[in-house]
Amino acid sequence: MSSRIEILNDGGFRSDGRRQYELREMTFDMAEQAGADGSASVAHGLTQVRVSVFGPREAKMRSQTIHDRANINVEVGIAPFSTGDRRKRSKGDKRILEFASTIKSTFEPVIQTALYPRSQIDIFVHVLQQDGGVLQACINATTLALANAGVPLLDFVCAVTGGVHAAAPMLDLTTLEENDLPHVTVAVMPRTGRVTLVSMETRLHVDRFEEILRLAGQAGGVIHKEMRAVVRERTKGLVDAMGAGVRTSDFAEDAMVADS
Amino acid sequence: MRPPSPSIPEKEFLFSTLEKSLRLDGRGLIEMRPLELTFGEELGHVDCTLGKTRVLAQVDAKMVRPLPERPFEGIISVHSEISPMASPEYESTGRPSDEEVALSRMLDKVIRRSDAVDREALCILAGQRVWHLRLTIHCLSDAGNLLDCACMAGMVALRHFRRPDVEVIGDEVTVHPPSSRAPVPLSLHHTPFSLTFALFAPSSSHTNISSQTAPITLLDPSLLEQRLASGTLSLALNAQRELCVVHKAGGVPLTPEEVLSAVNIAVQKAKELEKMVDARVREDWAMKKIEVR
Amino acid sequence: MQITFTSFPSQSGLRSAYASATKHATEDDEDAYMDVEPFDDFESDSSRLTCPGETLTSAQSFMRGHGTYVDNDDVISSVAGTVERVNKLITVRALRTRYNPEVGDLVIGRITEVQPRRWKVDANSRQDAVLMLSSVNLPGGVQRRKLESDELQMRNFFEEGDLLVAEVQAFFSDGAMSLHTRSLKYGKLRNGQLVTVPPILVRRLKSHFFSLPSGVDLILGLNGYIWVSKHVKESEREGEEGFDAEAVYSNRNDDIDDATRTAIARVTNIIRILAAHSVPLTDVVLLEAYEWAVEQDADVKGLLQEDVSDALVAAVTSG
Amino acid sequence: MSVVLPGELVPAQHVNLKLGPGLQQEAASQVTATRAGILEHSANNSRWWVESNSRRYVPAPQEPVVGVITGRLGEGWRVDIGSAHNASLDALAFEGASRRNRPNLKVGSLIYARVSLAHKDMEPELECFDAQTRKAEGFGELKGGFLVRCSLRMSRNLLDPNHFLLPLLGSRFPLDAAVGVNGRVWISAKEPKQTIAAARCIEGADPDGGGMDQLALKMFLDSLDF
Repeated sequence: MSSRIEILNDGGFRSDGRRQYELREMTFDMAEQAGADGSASVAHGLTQVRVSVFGPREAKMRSQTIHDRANINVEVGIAPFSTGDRRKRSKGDKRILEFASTIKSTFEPVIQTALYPRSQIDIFVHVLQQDGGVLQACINATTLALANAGVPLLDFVCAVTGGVHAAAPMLDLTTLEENDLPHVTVAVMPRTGRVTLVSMETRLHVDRFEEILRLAGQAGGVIHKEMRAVVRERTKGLVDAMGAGVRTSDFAEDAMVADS
Repeated sequence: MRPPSPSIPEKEFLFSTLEKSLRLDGRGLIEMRPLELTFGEELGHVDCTLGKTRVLAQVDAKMVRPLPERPFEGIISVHSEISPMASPEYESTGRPSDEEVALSRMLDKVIRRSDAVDREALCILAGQRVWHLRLTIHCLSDAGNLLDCACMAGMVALRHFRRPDVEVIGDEVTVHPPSSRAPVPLSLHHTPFSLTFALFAPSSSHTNISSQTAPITLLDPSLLEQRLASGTLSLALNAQRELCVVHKAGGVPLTPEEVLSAVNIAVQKAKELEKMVDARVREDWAMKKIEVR
Repeated sequence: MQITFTSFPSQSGLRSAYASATKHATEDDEDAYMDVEPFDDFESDSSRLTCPGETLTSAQSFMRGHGTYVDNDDVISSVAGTVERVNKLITVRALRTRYNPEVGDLVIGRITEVQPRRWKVDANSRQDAVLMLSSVNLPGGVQRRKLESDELQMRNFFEEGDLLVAEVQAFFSDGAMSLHTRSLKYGKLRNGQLVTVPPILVRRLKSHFFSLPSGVDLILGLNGYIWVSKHVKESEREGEEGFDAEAVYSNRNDDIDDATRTAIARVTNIIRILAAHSVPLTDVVLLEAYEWAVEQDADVKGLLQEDVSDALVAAVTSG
Repeated sequence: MSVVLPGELVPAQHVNLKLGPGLQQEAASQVTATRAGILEHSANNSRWWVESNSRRYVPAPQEPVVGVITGRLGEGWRVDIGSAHNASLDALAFEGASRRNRPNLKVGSLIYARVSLAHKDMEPELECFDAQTRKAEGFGELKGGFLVRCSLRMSRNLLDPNHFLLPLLGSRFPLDAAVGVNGRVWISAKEPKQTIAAARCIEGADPDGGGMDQLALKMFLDSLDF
């Protein structure tokens, strides 16, 4: 059915009016969620994901502790109403388990786990709406939630999806496009420009793959700028609010003592 | 009781040898362990060994009613399970282990999502009768890189398998036993091979993963290499230079060039594997004298 | 080649203050946030902000502290927060993080587990703290010898869910903290309620115990746990000699009259409001806020309304 | 040479009969095999045992083993020696160890130790010195080198002074080795290549692996580059 819709028309527009390299609107929301140590909501177009981070904290199960670093636990929930066909996925669904394990192994080397021996960091991912690029949204939201929780990270991890339509590469696919096109999700660490995650499940020629990989790497940089701006804005907001409260001489003195 | 993680001397020795581009079993960095395929009595039964890693794959087909939403397509199902017999690493607990999830998802992607088998060719009578192929993967022993071995076994089993010939006259389906008409091979679009690279962070500081120098990449990791690696890159591709699966989650970050160079190595390996698998399957078919006429 | 984005109208009106819905960004954009100014004018700008992965300075001339790591001779930030420098040491302080304990800190915690000769205490840190049986005051005074019977009745002193105030005594090799309550100021908490705030809002003060008028006592735990309770008169506190185990480890609240209950609720709400606006909590600020609230004669519940709480914050911060 | 299977009666008789691994006395003078293997006995027929090969180590007192530290256990460590249960190693069971001065072992360290207690109902215990003389006698932490895992038979062979392998390797390059009868051999040579060659030779000569004899192994060793 979807093949009836033109993916990329002669004028160079996609089905939702975007150009080939145009990303959808991104919304990064770092407002606090009561109870969580850090949380973030991310939307790429109509795809929407919320992530809460708890920890580092005492491990719930002692058998899960690792003597020299923190254990990372990722749980993914996909809301039944997130797709067109309302379907409840069980917790043991292999696809969801793989998804969680992908997020876990992506962040394991990025979080400085060695600073927190025997602790646990819980990452709860909730997919609220799906319209393509779910993995990309989950990775970006997890990065922001971890930054929000003050968990030390080596770098941001910024993910984006790329696809190819008849030799024409495009970025940030919707579900409609994902169903029809081979697509790759790439996550980059912007400081070094290296890719930490590459995930592809559809058939694609090696030469096309190369093109997309490079393109997605660049797009990751663009997303990074946006994410960084949001983190900075939030940090600045908190610093300003705290600065406003500092006026009693008594406190200032104490703050100096504490800082030195 | 799970065996403990490798000791410090093992870890340090492995890292020091890798810096010198040596491997403990004498292989080159991008050399695979010898692959051996042993075919069973029946068609579609293969025992695949990669060094000491061993996987048994078996295919059978039966006639079923197609799924209502796909009346013109046959059904393919893949069953895989890592039992504790493969290695003391695996325990039989309720929830599937990470390895098990990774394996069954990889098999699903390599065999089903990549469209390896022509499903429409499995249709006998539209909406009425189709072939249901069942591929069962038994992991007998894990000495490292079980993933590639299992995918290889599964694909070879599908290549080796032949289904009985059928004849459709009107609404009547006649199945010819192998004794009267030679069974027909499955129609495969392509044969993807899974190739896994283990990645090791360069230099002695293994905590610092974002260093500038290139990481050490090696193909077909052994058990020890796999356990000590800081990340893996799994590719599945066919001899026609088409990638079907790329899976790299975390681990050492790579530059796009490093990813592509691994892909290029894999392209070469896939071509060699294709040649070898093709020859072995034909050889076995010839030996079994399947053709009746 | 340009990578651009957005095609839907932004709905930022619906989103919270920190949401961003940027309309357009291209690769050629001036990088407005790329303030990689030389480190020299760093002193002038005392609150430089940074994000994970940002290079701060060269590792050859500076030392890395908390919140940073070194890669290829660069000191790089690993958290989002403010950069601080003490001589050659560079640290980045994250604005939202779990409590980072130091010896001598006053904390409030909740018992999570009773183990042989020790309690596990949740104190909002990266691991549960440990309170050894030998680190608490036991009935019979300081000189009294440990008895095996104490081990058997540990739940008579503290059991799961009990709140307590304690001091950080030392650290174990794995970084877990050990607490002690060997002072009459410390011990089990009764007659009040707990408020939690981000730990960064509680700074080290001369004293973390203080009383507000209208009979409310406050204990500001450095781990962000704050105890608001009924005032206990100086004379009624258990003296050194008359250590009354029954009273110290009692699980029953005293009688609390309605006026005091209201006062406790009011203080609690004030703390919640100030924390939501990231106002650092000190005795001065709290006292001022409390007086303002009483002056306005706002009812306890009404404080939480947005206009009232904004006015409260404005009154307290404008000075 | 006679092969016995589990359940077979063994003609072992002596006034002072001592039964080794794989044999069990059922009735007064009936000895049966519990393991498949080759029945062996001492020259004077007093000691009998079944020579077999397996990979699972069952601890027996006084045997040297190579273990991996898996965790702390009170005043000592928990050690994996490949047996059904982890062994324990006391911090004081080292040469020159005292309450103040204890060896610095980390999780993952390798040790060469002797089984001091092996009882079917108790955790095995290890010691890294001779309990009488309190001297190390070669036991202690193994630093550097590499750990080779082999069958139990192979490790027993390596301990046999008449076996060809270690002298053969020693004639080619200097080599340190610590052989544990639990199927673990620690080797250390100057060059990583030599260590790899030694590891591959042990695997090649293992009756449960390559199964090469002296001649084949010599050729194999010559084909390696070290």
